[in-house]
Amino acid sequence: MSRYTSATEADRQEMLAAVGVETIDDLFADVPEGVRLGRALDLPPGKPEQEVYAKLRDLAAKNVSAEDELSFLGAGMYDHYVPALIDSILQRSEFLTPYTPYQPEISQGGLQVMFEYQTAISELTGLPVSNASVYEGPSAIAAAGWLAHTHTKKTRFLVSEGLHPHSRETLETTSAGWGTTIETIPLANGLTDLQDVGDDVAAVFLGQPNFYGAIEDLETLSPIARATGALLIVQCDPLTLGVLRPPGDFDVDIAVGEGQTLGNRLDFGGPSFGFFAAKQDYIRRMPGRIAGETTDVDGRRGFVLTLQTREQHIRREKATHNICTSQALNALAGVIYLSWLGREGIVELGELLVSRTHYARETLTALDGVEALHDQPVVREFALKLAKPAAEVVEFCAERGVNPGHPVGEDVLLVAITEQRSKADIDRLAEVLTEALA
Amino acid sequence: MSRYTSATEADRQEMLAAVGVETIDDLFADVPEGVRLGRALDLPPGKPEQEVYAKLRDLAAKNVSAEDELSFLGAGMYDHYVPALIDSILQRSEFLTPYTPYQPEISQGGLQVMFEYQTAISELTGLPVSNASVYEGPSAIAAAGWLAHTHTKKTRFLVSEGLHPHSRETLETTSAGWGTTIETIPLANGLTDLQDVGDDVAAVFLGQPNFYGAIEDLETLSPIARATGALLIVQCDPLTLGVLRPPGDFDVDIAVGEGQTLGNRLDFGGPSFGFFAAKQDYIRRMPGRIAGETTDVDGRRGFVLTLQTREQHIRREKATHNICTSQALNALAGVIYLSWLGREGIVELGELLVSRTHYARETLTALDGVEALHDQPVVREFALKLAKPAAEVVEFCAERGVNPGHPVGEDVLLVAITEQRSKADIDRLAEVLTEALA
Amino acid sequence: DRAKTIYEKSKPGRRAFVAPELDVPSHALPEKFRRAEPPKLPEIAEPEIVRHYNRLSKRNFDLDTGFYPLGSCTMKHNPKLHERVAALPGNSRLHPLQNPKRAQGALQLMHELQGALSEVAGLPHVSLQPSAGSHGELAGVLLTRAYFEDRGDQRTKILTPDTSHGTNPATVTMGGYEVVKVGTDEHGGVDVEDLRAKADEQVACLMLTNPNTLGVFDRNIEEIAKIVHGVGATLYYDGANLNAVMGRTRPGDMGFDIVHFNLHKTFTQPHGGGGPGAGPIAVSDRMEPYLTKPQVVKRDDGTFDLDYDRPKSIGRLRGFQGNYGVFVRSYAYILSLGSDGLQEASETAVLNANYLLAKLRALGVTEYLPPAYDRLCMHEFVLSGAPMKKELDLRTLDLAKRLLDHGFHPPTVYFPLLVDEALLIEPTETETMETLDLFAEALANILREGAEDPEIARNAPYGTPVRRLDEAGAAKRPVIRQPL
Amino acid sequence: DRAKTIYEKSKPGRRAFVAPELDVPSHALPEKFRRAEPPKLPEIAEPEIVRHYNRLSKRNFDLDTGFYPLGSCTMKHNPKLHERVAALPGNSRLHPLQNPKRAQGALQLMHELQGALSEVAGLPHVSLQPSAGSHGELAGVLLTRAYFEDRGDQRTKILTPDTSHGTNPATVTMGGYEVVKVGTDEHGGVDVEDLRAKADEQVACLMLTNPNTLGVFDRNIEEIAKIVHGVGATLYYDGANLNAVMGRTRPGDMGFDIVHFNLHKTFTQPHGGGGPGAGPIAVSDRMEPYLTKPQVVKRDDGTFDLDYDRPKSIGRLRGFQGNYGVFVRSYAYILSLGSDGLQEASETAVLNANYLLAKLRALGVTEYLPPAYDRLCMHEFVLSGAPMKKELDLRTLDLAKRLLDHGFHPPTVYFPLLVDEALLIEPTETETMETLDLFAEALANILREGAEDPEIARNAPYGTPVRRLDEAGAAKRPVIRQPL
Repeated sequence: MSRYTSATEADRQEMLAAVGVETIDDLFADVPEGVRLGRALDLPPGKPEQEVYAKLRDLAAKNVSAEDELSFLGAGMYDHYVPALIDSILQRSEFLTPYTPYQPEISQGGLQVMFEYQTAISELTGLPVSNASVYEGPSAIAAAGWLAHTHTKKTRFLVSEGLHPHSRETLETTSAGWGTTIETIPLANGLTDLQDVGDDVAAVFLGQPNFYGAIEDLETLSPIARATGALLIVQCDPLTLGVLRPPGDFDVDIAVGEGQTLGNRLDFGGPSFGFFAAKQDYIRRMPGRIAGETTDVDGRRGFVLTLQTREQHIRREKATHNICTSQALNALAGVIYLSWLGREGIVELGELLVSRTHYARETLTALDGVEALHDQPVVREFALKLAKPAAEVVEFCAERGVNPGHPVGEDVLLVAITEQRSKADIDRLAEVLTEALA
Repeated sequence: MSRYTSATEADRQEMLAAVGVETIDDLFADVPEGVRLGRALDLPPGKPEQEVYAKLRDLAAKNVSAEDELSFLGAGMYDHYVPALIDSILQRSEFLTPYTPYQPEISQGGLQVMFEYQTAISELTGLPVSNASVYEGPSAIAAAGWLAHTHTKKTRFLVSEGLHPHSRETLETTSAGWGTTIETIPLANGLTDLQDVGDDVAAVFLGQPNFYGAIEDLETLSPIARATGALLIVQCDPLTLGVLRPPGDFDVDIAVGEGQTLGNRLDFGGPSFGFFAAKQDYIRRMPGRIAGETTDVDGRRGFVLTLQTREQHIRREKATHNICTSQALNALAGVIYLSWLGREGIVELGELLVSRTHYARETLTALDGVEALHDQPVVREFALKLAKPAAEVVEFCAERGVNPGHPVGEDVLLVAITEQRSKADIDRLAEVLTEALA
Repeated sequence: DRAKTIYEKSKPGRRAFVAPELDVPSHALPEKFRRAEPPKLPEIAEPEIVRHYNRLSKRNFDLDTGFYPLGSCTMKHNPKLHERVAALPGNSRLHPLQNPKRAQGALQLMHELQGALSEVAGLPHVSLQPSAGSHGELAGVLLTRAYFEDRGDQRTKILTPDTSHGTNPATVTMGGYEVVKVGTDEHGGVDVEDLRAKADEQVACLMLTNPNTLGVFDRNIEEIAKIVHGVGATLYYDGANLNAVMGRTRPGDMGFDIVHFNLHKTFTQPHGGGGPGAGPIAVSDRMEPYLTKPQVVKRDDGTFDLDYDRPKSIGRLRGFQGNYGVFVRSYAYILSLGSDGLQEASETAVLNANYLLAKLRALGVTEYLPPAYDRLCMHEFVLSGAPMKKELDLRTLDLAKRLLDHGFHPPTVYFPLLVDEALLIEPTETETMETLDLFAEALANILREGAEDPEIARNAPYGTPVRRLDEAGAAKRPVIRQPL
Repeated sequence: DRAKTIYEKSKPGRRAFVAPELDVPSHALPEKFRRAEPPKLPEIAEPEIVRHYNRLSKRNFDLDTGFYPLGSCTMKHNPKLHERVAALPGNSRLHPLQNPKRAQGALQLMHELQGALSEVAGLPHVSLQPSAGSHGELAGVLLTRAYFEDRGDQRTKILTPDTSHGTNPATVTMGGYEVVKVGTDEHGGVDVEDLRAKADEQVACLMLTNPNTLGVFDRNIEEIAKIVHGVGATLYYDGANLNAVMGRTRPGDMGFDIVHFNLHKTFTQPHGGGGPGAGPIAVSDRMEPYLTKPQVVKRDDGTFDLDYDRPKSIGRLRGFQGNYGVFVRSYAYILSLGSDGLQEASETAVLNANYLLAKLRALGVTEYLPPAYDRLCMHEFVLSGAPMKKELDLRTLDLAKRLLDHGFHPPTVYFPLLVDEALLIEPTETETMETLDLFAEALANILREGAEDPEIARNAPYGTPVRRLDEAGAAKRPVIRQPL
């Protein structure tokens, strides 16, 4: 199945001769007898391209995507419209196929994109420094926790019940060897009920909006969280920051979050990117890649990977983090998306989401058997309490081509509204939910 | 709906001031009052990108494509597999968005592609010269007719009954003002029954394989066609030329045809490309663009549009043809496809088609109510005579997810086999046809 | 390495293609039909095919990289959405002979596109079949022929202005008519007196572009129409310049009987390096019976169909129903822009052209390159390089080649023919003021440089993948394929 | 113009986005939550966004343009089919929280990919969750921790060879362990005696790459495994170099307990300029209970599901189920190549590396750049630029920069750390002999040129979009965002 390799039998013979060996086997002489496989891999034979395509198309057809049903799923990833120019730019091989820009002279495109991206994230979050992205949202929370722990040398994490459960779980998993503990701050009517914070707290973690859609009152929470030197870490959705006051307004130390909403596909959960922005103080403690502006020997503007002494390939066990990739291509989608939306667009889109989401909440909570889990202002998502088991309601609706949202526990349903869900779509959801709850 | 224009209101004012007028209306002062529209165009208001996408996606979903049913449609366009690398290269803006390469210094990519394309067509057809492509297949026949008419100054066209009806009709339409006549050469057991050719015949037109799938005996036909100085024009399918003897083997003057089979999508019939290859004698009579090799002032190899004195922008009413476009992008798909298939692949693919097509014909003609229209060797398509009306049979099968082919007249069905139709698919067709004819 | 062809990168035994399994009994064609030697196609694996064409692509200038003010070509932005919708399998894998019942989406799209084009043209009937502008012209001439033949009226001549695209006279010849040239007046419009003199009962048609290739809107259009219709002839509108007037005036309202559209210009199909395009036509009631077949129609039950029952039709001009993939893109464009947007596009196109001309005046460029007609232009304008040639000993070609070094695609050069050393500039509406400013400054710089040392421009370009090429040699001893 | 940022091309009022209509009553957020000033995102229309990023792209070198022999990065061809299948709406618009019943295709794909990876690794259990190699490493260390904690066995140290990727020790730290370095023997393998000395009951794990970053297969692997298992520790396989051995030997057969795959290396996910990738892990039976959750499983009724019922699991390392888009591409690759193809890929990768090394010897390059270990290599090899530095006063960095002018991406430089002036070269199997020859000749030419005039290379590159950049200055006064 040599379509991707060029070596013909004649090439092989010529190359083996140049190497000075007889057979391919000779090249593997160092592999001890005892660990040689000695048989073919137990995998099917290779297939022609058309058959691989057909197989994967048939598999894809077994999925019910947002193209196939009216979906109100969210809870961390959202079916926002991805403009076509993103595909077109991301598919350019010059962005798609290079490695990390180790040779800046021939990587100015990618490096400038990182710089533009960092600028956008910094501008959106209101925090002065951003890295060039990390894996995704929840692991960004864990990375922020590591920073807080190594910076403060303290060992308690306080995590709001409103933080996305995936973030909470990822922090738990990742911190297993840190000697830290995690405690939950409960919600009251949808909002984090933070009381005083002990001296030994490394960080307080909040979601904004939180998992149940409520907008947290950061103005009140921030001074409490930061009173004893704990870092305030806020997970937020960058797409909401056209209408929501940014973390930087509230003395937040680190803002992280999932970047999928910025022009990235759903892709069943990945790849996307996580963003990581912080106060200036933490610039040399940040994980991941960072691009910086500089000049070349002729004085021309250029960009390089910078502050690399934080990184594992130089600092090894003393690195700020073990991460060595950014999600460069996904971050590129993000910065294209933000340019496409633009300064006015991100506000217009945010306002549309706010209006439709409130309309949806009003419409749905007016139904019998539905009540709001909380009455806080929301941006794009809200939580309902249903009179019937949420899982059953979802199944009932799914049979009718409507995916009403993400069930949480027994009777809670998270409903997400994007600009692709019109009033008519929301009304249709109300109709199906009415039937489901009858 | 200014997403594609940049002029803001401020820009407009600044620009109008620079021009020295007050309003946009002033720029249209030359349009006489009597012919001004004076109202908005009666079209819907512009839509956001997501809505345009949704509308066109919904329309596309109303079509039953070769992705949705098991299709044996052919009769001029064929559902061959288009390898993914073609999409990827064609979507590069450097190929997608330029105009005709008027400035060769910055168009070497496109020009070299034309040169490579011409080489491939010439090699496939066995004829020494090829242009850079024309619109599509049937109009290429008309262009060949025009060449024959202007070259021979004769006025009779003899057209085989086996020429694709679209080509025949296009020749009729196009030649309305030439003072030429068209006569039909009948088929006998599927093959063109050409007897002697009069002195006043400008050209003889054949299809190879012909419309009913039969391979014509060009060895016999060619001397008869050419005996009195008429040009022999053969419409052929380039994809079959890995296994079929090429037109150049038979003293054919002009070979033309539809290029869709070479890596172009079906696209409901277009765009695709027509190819046009001929003997050396006709090089200065060919229609369309031609690329040629040359050198630059530093002696470097380069390519240019050449023999432009044939063309309408220089010769005006004395041009060889009025055509001023090639189908450059579609021809690029063609040459990539041929490189992907390669020297061995085009033979392997052709042999696979021959074997599957004969298997299909044997399998289907064994059914009750089905007989072969002719028993000539075939490559990829064959004609059946059905015991029931073909249109009814098609409808019966379509309801079962099988499109059995293209009905011709009352009871003939043209069945096309591509490499995407496996033995199992052919057996399924036999099953459904059995039911349909029971 | 860079100019090696794909054939020169071939090596026996390499391949990208993996054939599907032979799952039926092997069957060989009779020897007499079998090709003896495989065609010498390249032998090369996928990675090297990709690199080859990728590298070739980098030797092309393109619209997505920079300004492309090729006059009369309307190089406007190609929205990326259009590629997405054209690629939907329901479009891209739809067979053209699919039963219309099972191609309702495609036919509806075509029908709605016909409606929109009809409204833009101000003419009630549309055929989408022609494959390009030249093909649309041919359709128009053949319609005219069919119209007169149907009336038993033998006509022999077609009038074309001396400013016309070369395609017009070439089409006339292919349609079996004699070309009669009409002169241009001092304002750049049709010489009405010349037209009056030549319009007789032998004339079948006048083919006109308005605004014409000088970028000038013919103020006498009503009079022209009257003269042409007065002798019973048809008036044909070459839609190459339609981008100037959408929503402002319509060919039908000006009196035209037949219009062709260049969907790849006005309605932004990417040009693909010289194709594909599409050249639909719109016609008046009297021409309708002769339109090509099949026509896309809406039946009384609301379904869409292909109508072959058109006894007076000129027939078909190509296979199947036309360049559907182009229709999808152009229809997406019309949906995106809508009524206001199309008008705004034309207005901005005209504004941009006038602004660029004003800028060139302000920078003194027009001293050496004066406008051929000193008036407001429409969406494009013509400069004459005659003074530049005389005073700086620089030809328009030199200027164009030097522009390449500035990163711009040059305007159309040496057309229209009746302007000496012509430079035809069409900026389109999708360019920014800043780009127009930079382009104007580049022209000014080249002139400044030329005044000091004309040799620089005469030997330009320098920074391109190749430098000036021997075009005469190429035509004299044509090498149009590679020997394999 | 070229280095302008998108923000510098912004102008108030311009836009690409057209908002959907407000079809519900307008609702405003309470003032206290509302952002006062819109974020200063660019204001720019679609055509200029496209041009901006298109132009930026042209300032990148990429794999589809040329040779990219970055050692330890496996820059093999990225098949174009993979982009097509990843973009299918059933994949790209599938929400990660879709009920598994309605995501059967995706789960089946993941399950089948798990099976294939398991076979390649020779280890029975796979988790697809980790997002990259470094994430896979972390998973491995956390599994090791969970394993020992479950047994009540407190261990504090993890061993890493001094040739290891920097990620290994960094991961150890993040996992809460102390790093203990193990030395390298004279053949480039693990110093077994040093290992034996350091392997005690405090050691939780040895992290190893085999072949290692010197391109050398450790012949003592069986002995190493015995020593590590002898103290009860786990043996971790860093899969960065798995491309050398597919179908020839398997980590599981060598005795490894945990393996991570770099799908973006061995299984050819495009690198995207530094991401995304994916770092699945495969583990032995004893590690299985601790694997991340959810796991993709096949139920008895043949359906696929996400299994959260894993009481001993370390939990989750990220949101949702992993980088599914990467899985689609890698699975397509495995389907295309199959059993033979994967083995052929590894064999050709090793052949290409050895051929290139032989070619460099033949051209005399190794006089100045001798191989760090003089033996057959696996899929990559390390040269030392120490003699070149001494004799020609050229550093490896200079050589690398001069390669840019020859149109090649340089190999990895200054890694592995224990080789002076290291140059780590990995050609991969998808390169042609001709490319390897050209690359070898380029190195030879640079050395020849350097012998005559080392200044040329010391000031290289010349033909790149920018020349050598002030990296020190950038780090000293970091400007990492644009003030707006």
